[in-house]
Amino acid sequence: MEYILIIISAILVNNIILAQFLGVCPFLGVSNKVSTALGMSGAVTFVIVLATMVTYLLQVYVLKPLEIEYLRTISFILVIAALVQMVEIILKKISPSLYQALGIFLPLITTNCAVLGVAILVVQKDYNLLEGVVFGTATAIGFGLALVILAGIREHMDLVNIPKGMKGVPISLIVAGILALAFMGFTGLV
Amino acid sequence: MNQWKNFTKGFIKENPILVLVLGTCPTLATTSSAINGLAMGLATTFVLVGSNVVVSLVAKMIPDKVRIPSYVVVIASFVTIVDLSMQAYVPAVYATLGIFIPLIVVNCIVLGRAEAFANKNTVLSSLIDGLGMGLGFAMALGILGAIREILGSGAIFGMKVMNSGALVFVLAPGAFIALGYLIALVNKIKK
Amino acid sequence: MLKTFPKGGVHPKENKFSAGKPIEKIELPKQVSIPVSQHIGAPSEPVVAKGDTVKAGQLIAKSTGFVSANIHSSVSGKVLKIDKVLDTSGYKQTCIIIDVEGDEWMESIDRSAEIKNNIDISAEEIKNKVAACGIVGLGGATFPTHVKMSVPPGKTCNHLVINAVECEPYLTADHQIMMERAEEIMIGCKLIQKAIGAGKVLIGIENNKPDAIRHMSETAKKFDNIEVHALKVQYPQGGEKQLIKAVLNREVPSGGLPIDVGCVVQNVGTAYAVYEAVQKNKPLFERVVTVTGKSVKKPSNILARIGTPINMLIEAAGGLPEDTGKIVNGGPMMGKAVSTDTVPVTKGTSGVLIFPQDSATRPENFNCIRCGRCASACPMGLEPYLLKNMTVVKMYEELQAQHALDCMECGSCAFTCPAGIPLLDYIRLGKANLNKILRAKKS
Amino acid sequence: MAINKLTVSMSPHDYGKDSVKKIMYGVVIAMVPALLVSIYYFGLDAIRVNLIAIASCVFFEWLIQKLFLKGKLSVVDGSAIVTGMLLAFNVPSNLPWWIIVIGALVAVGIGKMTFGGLGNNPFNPALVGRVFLLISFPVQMTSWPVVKVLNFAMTDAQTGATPLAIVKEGIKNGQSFSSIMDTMPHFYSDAFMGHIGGSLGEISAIALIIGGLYMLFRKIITWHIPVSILGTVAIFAAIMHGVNPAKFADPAFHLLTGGMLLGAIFMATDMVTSPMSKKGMIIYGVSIGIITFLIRTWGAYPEGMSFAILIMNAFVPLINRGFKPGRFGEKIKK
Amino acid sequence: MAKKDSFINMTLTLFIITAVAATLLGFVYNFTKDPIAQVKKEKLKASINLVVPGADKGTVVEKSVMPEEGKDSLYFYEVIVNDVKIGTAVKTYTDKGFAGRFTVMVGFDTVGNIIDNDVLEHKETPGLGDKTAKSKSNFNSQFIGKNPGTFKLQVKKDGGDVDAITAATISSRAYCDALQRAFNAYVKYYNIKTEPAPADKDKGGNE
Amino acid sequence: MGKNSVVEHKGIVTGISENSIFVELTVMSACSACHAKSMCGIDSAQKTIEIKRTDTTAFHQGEHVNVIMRESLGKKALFIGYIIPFFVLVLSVVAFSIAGLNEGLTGLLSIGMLIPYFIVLYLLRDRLKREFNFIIEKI
Amino acid sequence: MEIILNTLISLSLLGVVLAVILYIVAQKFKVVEDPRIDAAAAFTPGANCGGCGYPGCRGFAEACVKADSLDGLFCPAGGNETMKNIAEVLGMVAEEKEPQIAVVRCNGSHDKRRKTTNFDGPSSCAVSNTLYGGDTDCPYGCLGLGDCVVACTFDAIFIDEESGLPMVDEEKCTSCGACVKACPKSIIEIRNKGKKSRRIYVSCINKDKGAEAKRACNSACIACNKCVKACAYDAITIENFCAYIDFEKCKLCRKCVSECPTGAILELNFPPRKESAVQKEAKVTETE
Ligand SMILES: Cc1cc2nc3c(=O)[nH]c(=O)nc-3n(C[C@H](O)[C@H](O)[C@H](O)COP(=O)(O)O)c2cc1C
Ligand SMILES: Cc1cc2nc3c(=O)[nH]c(=O)nc-3n(C[C@H](O)[C@H](O)[C@H](O)COP(=O)(O)O)c2cc1C
Ligand SMILES: Cc1cc2nc3c(=O)[nH]c(=O)nc-3n(C[C@H](O)[C@H](O)[C@H](O)COP(=O)(O)O)c2cc1C
Ligand SMILES: Cc1cc2nc3c(=O)[nH]c(=O)nc-3n(C[C@H](O)[C@H](O)[C@H](O)CO)c2cc1C
Ligand code: SF4
Ligand code: SF4
Ligand code: SF4
Ligand code: SF4
Ligand code: FES
Repeated sequence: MEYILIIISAILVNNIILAQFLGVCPFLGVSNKVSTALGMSGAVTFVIVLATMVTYLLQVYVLKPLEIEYLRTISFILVIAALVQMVEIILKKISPSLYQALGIFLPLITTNCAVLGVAILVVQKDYNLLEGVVFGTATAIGFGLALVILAGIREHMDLVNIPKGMKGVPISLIVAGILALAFMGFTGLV
Repeated sequence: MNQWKNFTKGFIKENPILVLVLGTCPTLATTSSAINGLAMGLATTFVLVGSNVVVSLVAKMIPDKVRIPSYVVVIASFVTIVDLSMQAYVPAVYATLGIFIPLIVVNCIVLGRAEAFANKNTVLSSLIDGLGMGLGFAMALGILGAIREILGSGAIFGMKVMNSGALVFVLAPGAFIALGYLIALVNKIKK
Repeated sequence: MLKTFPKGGVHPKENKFSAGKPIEKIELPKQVSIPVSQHIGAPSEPVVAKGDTVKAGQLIAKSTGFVSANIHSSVSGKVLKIDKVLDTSGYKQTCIIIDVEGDEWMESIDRSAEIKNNIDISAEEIKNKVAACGIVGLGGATFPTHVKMSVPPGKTCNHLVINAVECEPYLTADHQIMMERAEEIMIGCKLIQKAIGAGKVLIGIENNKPDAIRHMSETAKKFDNIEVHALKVQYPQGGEKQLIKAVLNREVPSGGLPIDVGCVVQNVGTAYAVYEAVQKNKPLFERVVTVTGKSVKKPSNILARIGTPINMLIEAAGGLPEDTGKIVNGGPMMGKAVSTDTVPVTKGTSGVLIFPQDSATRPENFNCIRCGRCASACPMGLEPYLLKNMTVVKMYEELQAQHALDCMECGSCAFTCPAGIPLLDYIRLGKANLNKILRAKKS
Repeated sequence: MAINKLTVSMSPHDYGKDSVKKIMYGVVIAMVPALLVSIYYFGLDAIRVNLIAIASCVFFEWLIQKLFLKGKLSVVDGSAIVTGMLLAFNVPSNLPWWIIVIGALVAVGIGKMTFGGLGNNPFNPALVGRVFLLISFPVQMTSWPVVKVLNFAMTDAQTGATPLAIVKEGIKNGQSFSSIMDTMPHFYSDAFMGHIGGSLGEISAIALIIGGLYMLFRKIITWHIPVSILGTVAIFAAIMHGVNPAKFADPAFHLLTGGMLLGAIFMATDMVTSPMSKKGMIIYGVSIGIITFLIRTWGAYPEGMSFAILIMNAFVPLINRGFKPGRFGEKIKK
Repeated sequence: MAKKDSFINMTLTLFIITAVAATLLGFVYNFTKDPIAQVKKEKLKASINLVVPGADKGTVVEKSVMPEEGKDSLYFYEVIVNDVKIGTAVKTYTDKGFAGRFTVMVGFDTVGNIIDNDVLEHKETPGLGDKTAKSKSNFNSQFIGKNPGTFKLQVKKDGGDVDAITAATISSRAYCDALQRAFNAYVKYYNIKTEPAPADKDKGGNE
Repeated sequence: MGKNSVVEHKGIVTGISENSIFVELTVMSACSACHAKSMCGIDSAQKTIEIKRTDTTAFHQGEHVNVIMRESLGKKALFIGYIIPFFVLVLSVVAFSIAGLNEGLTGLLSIGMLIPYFIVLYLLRDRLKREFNFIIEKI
Repeated sequence: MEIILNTLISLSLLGVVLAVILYIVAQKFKVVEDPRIDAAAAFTPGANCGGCGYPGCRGFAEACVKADSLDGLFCPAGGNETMKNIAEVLGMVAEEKEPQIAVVRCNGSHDKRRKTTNFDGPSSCAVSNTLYGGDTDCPYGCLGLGDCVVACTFDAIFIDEESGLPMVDEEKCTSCGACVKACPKSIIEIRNKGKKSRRIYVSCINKDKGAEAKRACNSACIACNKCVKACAYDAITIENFCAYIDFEKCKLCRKCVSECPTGAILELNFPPRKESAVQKEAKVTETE
């Protein structure tokens, strides 16, 4: 039950983008096409979960025992940056063609605040490892959900004549706003 | 030289938020009031100035391939300093900015300025650049915060000017909507 | 329940004013302009020169490729010149202009009224005759009939479907031919059937022509393997894919041809033309044209020589009404508006439709309200609103992915759109540009 | 010979009779029964709210078009009237005028014109306005005047809760559904006629159903969306009520209360913001039903219809993308 | 301009940078450690002092107590001035708020009367639910001096004695719930006898 | 949208070997047009790709070409590269947790579980290579 | 102190580990974005008009950086200025290009070209063009529905109310060529702007014989050959019954202009000469 609450909370009630404001840049930037949005969310899911696990271990087995929790920010960001690059390098080493296909398909996945944000939130919320992983997964799904919805709407808007001044970022933000308005309906579910 | 230009570009021409649309997360999250927005902006400015200066100092000594991690370390150190100092000396502000202070580290402008500017410019220019960019960022945050505060709670910097406001503006949806129209407006003005 | 096609379709007001009007001949024009391109495929090449005298039925332009058709003079007289004339395409096209002198026909043409039923000739011979006589589909697409008759190797054709649907509002030419020439049509059907080796002939007629259904069924009894199917009235049942679906419940694959499901579709008029060509040696140089319209005094079905300017037909139908706003060559759903009333009748002219001023212009248009009616009206299961938008923003690959090329330009979408959006105008443009790109890619 | 200048256009040359205007005014007509009922129960206030809402929607649409958008004026198409009326239908009858005006500005300005006007908006404008108000001015938006038959006094301070809120609070406090219902005798017949608390236009089931049937008859809407929404809610309510009748309201209660019918018949069916294909419509309807039920039973808000419709509006492009009409001749290809 | 990318060079650079950063941070940390702890302590102290005035002059004993309902423990801060217990601040919570958890500090005197109370943390809506905080309205002053044994901690709508905040019944109710939880635990922990609240349902007094 | 959607990128031929063509992509992604790209940090996507092709002579160095990939191929790559490893991670965390291992071990083992997965991928690299090929087209 | 030690050890350790990882990464990822791309991109106008043939301004900047020389690379929107700046950054030379501008080669304004039909359809030249030759008798002439206007990202072209023809705004036009691509009738041409913006061109592309062309439009080129004879520099040729002035050869002597019996030749931005009807007309039809 607890896990279900974590999941509902992370996806619907406290959606990472619409309620927590994390990962807004990729939300605005990589939402032109539904297919890339889907791809992006898939990749982000893996990265977030992996990062969550590693930073969790770092927190529990290094920072805490050594009483240097104040180094959280600096150590997490370093670890995450390295991790992301490592994943890429491993993929490339294993199969250059696979890696190329990904490279063509996906825009660059750089670390963004969603990854670091989730890592920090997991620590702040005192989750255990499993909860952290569930939370990370659900958060990423929430991220993907918002991303894909926006991409769908933007694909539609590409085809119709929206006012010139609103095109691009402004209209995406307005859509996000209305979406956040709608998602407020889930308040109280957890 | 045109240090003045260097300083002012962050305000309108290359405003990190309103024009480049970077660092949206803290922008949206911390602007429920003007004062919060400004506080976040100033915290970021501090980091920006600090990292710009240090990066411009050490840029020559760093091999290319560890450039980014080195910068990250520098930036993260400044962020940690801000984090700790705020906790210690302005706990009330810290409480409202919460998780977004550590996240300054991933704010693209900070690393971006280090990468695009500080590592090839003098200490002074970098300082001015960081200050300008940071203040531009803070200004945008302040404006957005003020707009949301007025519309949302009928107050500005905590002073009541209207009886009440439309609550949404202090909540998440209002953040998106207000920023959306603000950017549209800036686009229009710039043209 | 009457048979029909299941997907999409609309039902415009029928307005068949000229129904039951006997086919009439009109006086010969003083001059005819015969375009050298009256069919799908390569234009023909003139074989006469300025000053030559020609007889009706004489070959004046020769087919220039596999998909192309011969063109014959429709009158006797002297070739005035070969020049560019504005025709029904909206552009100037090469035409052979002949000054009419008398009405002398080629001797080989059998002008007697007697019905000949000699089908003991070989398939090859039928095809040759049809080709020689320049028969093209009279259902609107003007596809050279001999080409259609040549079933490609590896395919078999077991059904000949005769398109007697005449689903276009206003038009009655096919209806009237069926009433007056049923027997000849049947013979024509047998000839085509033989040429393509089909087992059965199926004639589809919409239920708004009960007399024709009765008469054709009666006549068909004299022949074996010809069936008449009554169909529910619904536009565009005359589209060949829809017709096949309606009578045979077979679905021609996307991008495919009727032959892929063992069918060939021919119009009734074409069947009659084949009869005349094979049995009477008469090339295709005249055809039945419905001249009609709300304010036309005397809506008629006229047998007109190819090349006759349409204002002569209009004169014969009581003259151009005062309030004329638009003249359409063909039916209201698929026909093409012409820019002057002097364009010549061609093999593809099934009707001349005159709209009064008040219904000549399109309804007021609004933004698309995404009601989806265009999509439910599209018999091909396409999404016209999407195709239109993609054309506007030039997303051609997407257009292809969305099956834009399946659109048969029936106009059901634009007909039904409450926002009055000229969907088909854009889809046509999109298709044209997409085809251009595809062709460029191929080469 | 002289003929008039001919008009040249592409086929088709014949057009169907329906137009956007006719459709929009048809919706207005369909809303008249509900409007009459609201006047009957809420008095002049009902007229006041409607007039303000419609006038400001039309005005803002005109203004924004004039100031910011090029192109011909589109206010004549009647959609602003529909938006205004539906916005009015979705608020309490005692709402101060300035809140209504703000609602109209948000509905038309943010919800519709920002996207370029009629047909381009991904979200239902009236609902954007309504939810915006609900969240911005929760006090005013949730103080419902008590219904009084033919009461023409404009100032009526007495407010009460909607049945949905009463039941929700009651159940949260541990009362059983049936004991709560005992406090409201004749509830079902009252709700059917409209003698219950609530927003202007949502109270009378019968009037809304009449309007819905009229629109069905005029072919303005199809049955798919309303039926799938109502069906889904009914089924879920029946299951939960069956499992625990004390804690969950019965299906009839769900269908008759709150914006259920208004939403299902008039708002979810807005063609601009709903899927195109029949299959898509059913998915959309079922999802709205589920989300509504979810919010009503477990969420913080007593009413979930508006949120559910807005949320599903967001999915419409994805639904349209996923559920294409069956292409002619496609099955055979592979 | 930059140095060459040799392995040693890179490792060394990063090592130096991190080392310098680490040292610096270490010092900053050391420097701010005490103020931070101080701030935290003061904050707690301030809130305790608010609900049990005089706490700043005495000593505070912290205890954690598991309530009967609810999954997390409450914190009791016994305030002892001059070896006399003058009251106990209870950090309590509720999950019935409009949005998420609601943390409340309430002070009881030795017989269970509420000395004072305030919200510590909440996620309620600004302008509505946040009126439960002292700084935003005087909602919570109605509890001062009341004994939940006799003062029915329910909003009037539900038949209790509490005036709810307009349009924030849920928050008001949640606040009562938090107080009730604190009171129940308090009474049980110290085994205080109180009058049963009139017409209380099941839990009743223990006479 | 449609099932035969493709991803297209423009590029320049930078090298030609016996049976491959190397193309450097000029436009990579959404980011490439973004003026803030350089500010956005770690730009590590590789830009030169190898295209297997038999008739390498049809192209010459410096030529502008289109590199085309079926979108479904991209999705497949995504699955292999990110989605499956994600499931490996999550499932092993769940499994080890249920098995009652302590957290540190669970975490390390789960991350460790990626190693065999990647080894399997490595073993299949030839198949992958055949599968992920692109089409190159002259502009 | 212990904390500082812990900090020192752990963070430095992290730093070293990272250095190793990144070293390996660096080995594999050789490509690092050339910083000059940014510098070059900064000089582009940022209009992403596509006039250079590359996808967007940044694409063009990349192409410039990668190219060995700037030959064949030109940003029409930014013109010589931009190219000079880019060349400076890259240490190359950019060849100067004559400034160019779009000209509309149709002079068939409403008063010169009778409308014969009403086009009833979307306001799009491309659509109209799929239907028929146009609402006048000239099948070559401008349809006036403004596809070129829509295509121009610089608002440099607009339809003149009075004549119904597109007008090019000399100040704004960047000669990017977007309008040329958009026009289904191929009416627009990019020509040298000429000294002091002075240029002379035949504003007609009607390929019909003289009589027919004249019937369709009063100011059509009727291929009378007079201009060819008048031109001392062999700049004018006639092909398909239509004259064309080669702007490379034209010396702006203005002789042909007064020769043309239909006024099909336009001269722009010349000082007024003695009252000549032809020139007056030209002024009316093409100035901003
Ligand atoms: C929308 C549409 C409607 C058509 N309606 C008819 C019709 O009513 N009668 C007809 O004979 N052909 C009609 N056709 C043409 C047929 O599809 C087909 O080309 C014709 O029957 C083939 O016979 P033909 O080659 O003898 O003309 C229609 C085509 C389309 C695309
Ligand atoms: C390129 C091309 C090839 C065709 N080949 C054949 C064919 O081999 N057999 C056949 O029966 N019809 C063939 N057709 C004719 C079509 O099936 C169809 O009858 C014709 O396009 C007119 O159809 P419509 O009037 O419905 O538009 C061909 C058409 C085209 C355009
Ligand atoms: C945006 C929004 C925020 C709300 N926030 C709160 C809140 O913080 N606390 C609360 O008790 N109710 C909140 N509500 C709930 C409503 O005001 C609800 O109607 C109320 O709790 C019950 O009404 P009553 O207090 O008049 O009985 C909120 C409603 C909305 C729309
Ligand atoms: C059946 C139907 C339902 C409609 N429902 C709404 C509605 O709920 N809200 C609204 O603002 N407009 C509604 N409209 C009007 C119009 O479609 C709407 O304003 C558009 O979304 C504006 O682009 C409706 C129109 C129709 C035909
Ligand atoms: S899209 Fe084509 S086939 Fe479909 S209805 Fe429109 S015109 Fe007919
Ligand atoms: S019928 Fe017209 S209004 Fe309806 S979806 Fe199609 S194009 Fe849009
Ligand atoms: S007028 Fe033509 S060439 Fe000139 S800027 Fe506009 S589109 Fe480019
Ligand atoms: S110049 Fe070409 S594109 Fe422009 S209006 Fe004329 S026909 Fe249309
Ligand atoms: S600030 Fe860019 S993703 Fe959060």
